[in-house]
Amino acid sequence: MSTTAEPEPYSIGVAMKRKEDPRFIRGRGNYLDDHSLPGMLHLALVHSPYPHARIVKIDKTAALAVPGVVAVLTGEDLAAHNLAWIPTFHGYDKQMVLCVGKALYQYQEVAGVIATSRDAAHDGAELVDVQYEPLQPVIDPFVSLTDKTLVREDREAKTNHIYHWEVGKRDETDAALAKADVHINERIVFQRCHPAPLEPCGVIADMNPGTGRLTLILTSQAPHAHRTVVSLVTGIPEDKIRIISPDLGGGFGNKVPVYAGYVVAAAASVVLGVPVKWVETRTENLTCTGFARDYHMDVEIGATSDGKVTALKVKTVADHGAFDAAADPTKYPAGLFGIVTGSYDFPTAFTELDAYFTNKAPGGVAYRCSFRVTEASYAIERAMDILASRLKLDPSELRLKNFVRKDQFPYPSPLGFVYDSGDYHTTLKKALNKIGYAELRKEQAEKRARGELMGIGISTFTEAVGAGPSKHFDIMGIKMFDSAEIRVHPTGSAILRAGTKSQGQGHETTWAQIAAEELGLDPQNILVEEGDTDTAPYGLGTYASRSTPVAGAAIAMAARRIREKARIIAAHLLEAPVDDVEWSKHAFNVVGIPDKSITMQQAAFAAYTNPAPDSEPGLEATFYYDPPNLTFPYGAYVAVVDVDQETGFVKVRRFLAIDDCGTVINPMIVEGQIHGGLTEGFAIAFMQEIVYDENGNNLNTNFTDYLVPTSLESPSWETDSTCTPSPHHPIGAKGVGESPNVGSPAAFVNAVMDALSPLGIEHIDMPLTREKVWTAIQAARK
Amino acid sequence: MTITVTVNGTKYVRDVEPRTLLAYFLRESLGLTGTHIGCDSSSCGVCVVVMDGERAVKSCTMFAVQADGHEILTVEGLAAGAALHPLQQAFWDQHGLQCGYCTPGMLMTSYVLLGKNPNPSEAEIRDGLSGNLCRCTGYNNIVKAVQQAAATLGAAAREPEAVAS
Amino acid sequence: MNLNYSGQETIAASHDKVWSFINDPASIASCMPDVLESTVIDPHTFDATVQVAVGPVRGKFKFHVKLDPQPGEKRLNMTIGGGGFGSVVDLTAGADISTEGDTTTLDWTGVASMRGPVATVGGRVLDAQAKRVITTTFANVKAKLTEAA
Amino acid sequence: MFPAAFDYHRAGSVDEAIALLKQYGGDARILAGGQSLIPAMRYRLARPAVLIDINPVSDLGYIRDSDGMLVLGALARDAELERTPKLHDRYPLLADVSAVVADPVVRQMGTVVGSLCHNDPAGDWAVAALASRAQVVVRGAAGTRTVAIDDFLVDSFTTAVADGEMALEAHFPAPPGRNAGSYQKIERKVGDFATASAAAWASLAADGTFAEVGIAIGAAGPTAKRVVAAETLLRGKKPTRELIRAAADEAAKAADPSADGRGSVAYKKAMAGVLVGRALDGTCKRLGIEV
Repeated sequence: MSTTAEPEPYSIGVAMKRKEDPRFIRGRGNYLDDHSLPGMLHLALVHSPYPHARIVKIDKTAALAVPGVVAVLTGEDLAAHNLAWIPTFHGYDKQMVLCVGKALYQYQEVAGVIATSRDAAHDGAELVDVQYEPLQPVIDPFVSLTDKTLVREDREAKTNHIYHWEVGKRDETDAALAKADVHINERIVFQRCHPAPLEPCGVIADMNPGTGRLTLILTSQAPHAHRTVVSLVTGIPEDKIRIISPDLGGGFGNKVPVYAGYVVAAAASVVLGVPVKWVETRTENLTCTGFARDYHMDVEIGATSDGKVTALKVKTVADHGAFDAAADPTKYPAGLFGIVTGSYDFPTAFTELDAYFTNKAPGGVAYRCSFRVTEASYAIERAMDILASRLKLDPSELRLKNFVRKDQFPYPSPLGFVYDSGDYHTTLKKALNKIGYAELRKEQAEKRARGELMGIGISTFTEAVGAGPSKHFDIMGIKMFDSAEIRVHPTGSAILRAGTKSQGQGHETTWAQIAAEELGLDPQNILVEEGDTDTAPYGLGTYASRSTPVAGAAIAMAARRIREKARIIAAHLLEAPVDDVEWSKHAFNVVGIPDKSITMQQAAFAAYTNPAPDSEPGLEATFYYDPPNLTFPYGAYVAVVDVDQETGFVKVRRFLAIDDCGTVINPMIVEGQIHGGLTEGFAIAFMQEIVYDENGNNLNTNFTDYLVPTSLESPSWETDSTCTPSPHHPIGAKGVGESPNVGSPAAFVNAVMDALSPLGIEHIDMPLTREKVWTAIQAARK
Repeated sequence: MTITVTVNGTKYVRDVEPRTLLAYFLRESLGLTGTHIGCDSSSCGVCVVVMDGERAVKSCTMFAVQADGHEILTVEGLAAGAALHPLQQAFWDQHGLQCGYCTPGMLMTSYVLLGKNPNPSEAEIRDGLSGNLCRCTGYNNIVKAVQQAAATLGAAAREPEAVAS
Repeated sequence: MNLNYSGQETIAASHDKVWSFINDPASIASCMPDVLESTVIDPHTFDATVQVAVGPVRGKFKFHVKLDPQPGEKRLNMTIGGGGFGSVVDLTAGADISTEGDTTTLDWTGVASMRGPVATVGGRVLDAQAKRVITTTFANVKAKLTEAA
Repeated sequence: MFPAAFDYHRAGSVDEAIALLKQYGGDARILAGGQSLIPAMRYRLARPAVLIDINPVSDLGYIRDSDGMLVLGALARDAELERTPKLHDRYPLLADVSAVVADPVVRQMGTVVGSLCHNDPAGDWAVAALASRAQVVVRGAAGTRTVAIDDFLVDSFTTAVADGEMALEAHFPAPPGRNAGSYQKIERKVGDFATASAAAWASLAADGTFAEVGIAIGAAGPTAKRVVAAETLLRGKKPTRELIRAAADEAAKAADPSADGRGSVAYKKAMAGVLVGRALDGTCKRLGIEV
């Protein structure tokens, strides 16, 4: 990282107020639904009430009779345009746009109604008369694996099994487990939940017959990837497609996949030659768009009697719903689940996973996490606590005993990663001191003596983010690099464009800070632009905490290219040989003559007014960054809870998060990211779940039943940090947006289980609702 | 039917269908898109506006026709030209927003909250904002922002010039 | 979600009288509450449009009713499928018929399963309504047979 | 989601409202706070042909504390009650409720009478009204009648208000003598319907025994439920921990909830007991009694 002593505005690490905020606080944000085009029509979708049913007949008559209804589209109609099915993101499966023949999950899109007003479209949708022949639904993945009922008749393989994936040494692990002094084996379920950003998904599709171009104003976390997908699916040349991702009201992984409404709106616009808008309802968001998790994990750990772990084995059953639409890199069907050995030095490990179809909505998106890292971190952090209780060891002691040591980095994990850097012992010790761990344990002992239930929970997770090295990572064949383009204007301000897309992370500020640091320009005068595929360089978008590790690096590298050229100009202005010109304190000067210097502004002006001989005028650069490795942010979290035995209510009294995400670009923004991720982790631990009943009904179709915490439920957060820069990242940054959501669920659950341990309760699956906790207490007391 | 509504000090006469919800009227008939929509069940509060200066209402749970003859304040009406309202300034200063989608509703709910309770405790703020969801900030900085605004407004109340400067 | 109901009606009428009554679509249709219109399709099935009115929830539900007499004339199964408000309600009812002298007893059970908005948003509303439909239907069966006697 | 079309009529007075109700009968719904009706309309569960908006009626928002009762007009909003501290000492139970209905923004529109008329089995006001022995004044073309709350709450989402009638005001009698009350509620999060709820008030006789007691539970059956057995148990006795526990047990027994996403029957029954116990504890605490 830069070690400049310069004050603001240059230095990385400044808590600069966000450049994007003025428009948001004035209500001048520019979200999808804020757009309106002349002559625009509206699309409303018809959904199947059945989770599994044959479509016998669709009668459009009544719908078409509604004043304002222009057209009704069904799967058959799309088939005529070869759009009935589209490929899923990693290309191993295809998914229906509108039901063809069968409905495969409740609320699946059956038809689309296009009308002159939103109300007319919904009036029409209500009157599309669909005849269903209900079929037996498959809801439980453990029923699905018996293949008694086939979910996907369209596939050649007549099975619900999607794929088997494994990594590590099976025999070695089994042997080690067999001869371990202590051996735990626990079924740990990470429930199905949903990212539910406050802004729903939507699109305005505008096929302009005049230009022959299709413009999609789209709620997209990955506009370029979406442009390529649209081109591949429709055959429209990529130059004829423009995707504009406007301000996004949150994404959290939900705005990565391609949804039926997008395709139907686009098809309708192509056919009708006018713009068509679709904005989903909250019910559509929760029932149709990308869910997350739904992993059922059997976790085995072997250890010596004095608490040294000897082996880890995890066998997972994954519920993927009706289509294999999980947005994971092609070669990683289970994402980065291999991080499941966590922060611990396991001599050997093995993990395998089998994925199955069920009659539920498709998805498996990386909900505020790097692909499947959350499931893995939760599994290992929960299991370590179970091991600790079996060994009668303090969970902090067990962790300190088994952490990968600072001197072991770069650390090759038994499941194939090479951790870049870390100092786990220091970070955990800092957390224990700061929260007053010893005192808390004393207080707990006193409370227990009085029969009160107080718990302390620790989670020391390690993430793998920043996908990623193109030799390993691609989506539909597109390598997961990212890009930046910087143009310095003659007067020394600049425009910076990146292939990422902020959904609230504050790229307009942090990207400017990185460039400002590298170029010695004022970040206030560096305009950051993302999301328009006509102008931004090709990038894979923002999810899986990859923006700072990948695009952030691209920005630094592009800036350094500009600096190299500016150096030549500076040499020309200083009338000195280029080799004698150095960049220090954000300016160029001849080595040994610090007082005579050329600023970047001066160099920029000269680039257009007085270019160096035999050098190209202008001052801009583009850089495509292919990271040499993932980055491995980590943290030590401690939760303190009190349990109300009469009601099962858990009060989170304190929560401390110590994060190490390497170099921090903007501490204010990093802290904000951690606060937000902790509240989502809290929601997952205690509230959020998508439940399907035995008939395949989704029981969480709105914000009354899908429980998003308010300011009253959400605890007040304490945060701090340590800094272990990434050795391979140009500025040493690792990425942070997802750490709190990855690391905190285990801390909460561990705390509750610690509180319940006097009753002999060892594990309860999330979400830890009052009733689940109460029921466990009742059962234990019987 | 025809309604007359004063929004952010401007009187509008418009023809609306009875079923048009106030939020859609503000966004589509008046082009005031700062008021957002995030759910169908009156749960999320991104649509909150202020009615008659004293009541925060979820504009997705009220018909436009009900606003006939009333005064509505939306987020667009908070700032006095270039001068941000102390709440807006505080949300910016304290990093009380990330994606910005819940921000207008948070601001308008806080506006009424501080009107009724000029120096609320953290508990009172958390309670007062519990009809508004935020998915990004974890609420810590929103609470801080409302505290900052309360302090600024309090100072202004003591010496009116304070806020302008 | 599944909702279970059960009840009993003791009717001062012979087994045959009760059996033939409950096997007649027209008769059963006449016993369902708030039926706006009904059409007998064949000796075992009929369609009925029912006016639902529970508090704010008011509208028409279209039901397809199938009578399924079991051999031995001791049990009648009934499936009632239908919906409204973009939702679906499936009711499966069954009645065991036992006779002592000239009183016949109907022991009935019903399971309602709901889908769509009614299940999730209006569950509490439709629970009450389904209970009302099924309870009233059997009560009316008794009433009609008794007044007929 | 978006409501189906309807005809909208504005009532400038109660008489106008009654006239409109007479004209449209069962097709019409009264629009007061609309915080339950409008969401139901957005999901198109409710699709009234006609809405009669009584908000323009200038003098229906009254909250009067007179003749030993609190009188709430049809447009008295939850938040108004919440923000009237002088009532909190005289009606602590109602003050508690006014602070936990739905969420703080919804409460600024929602009305007490509207909540009683909606009669959601998991709603809050019906529970308090039952415990408080409230009455509802119902007006129709035929005239005005006063209905005891026990008769008013007919069945889930169904009240004694007939087609062509509207509820005009609610009467909450002030508990006699030295009294206090408390409302307890378990909800999954702010804004959710109650998983379980309990309302209690009591007035003390000179000898420190319970002279009069009111206890009701919510989300415990088709409508809010008065726990008569618990009331009988407590009346005339000195408050003790054992007595309160016994009353709580009666409540758990009386609860007849249905299972849903909020909880199983077993949990909801148990919580009915726990909350009645806590409501009585709260009442005693406010009475300054150690139990």
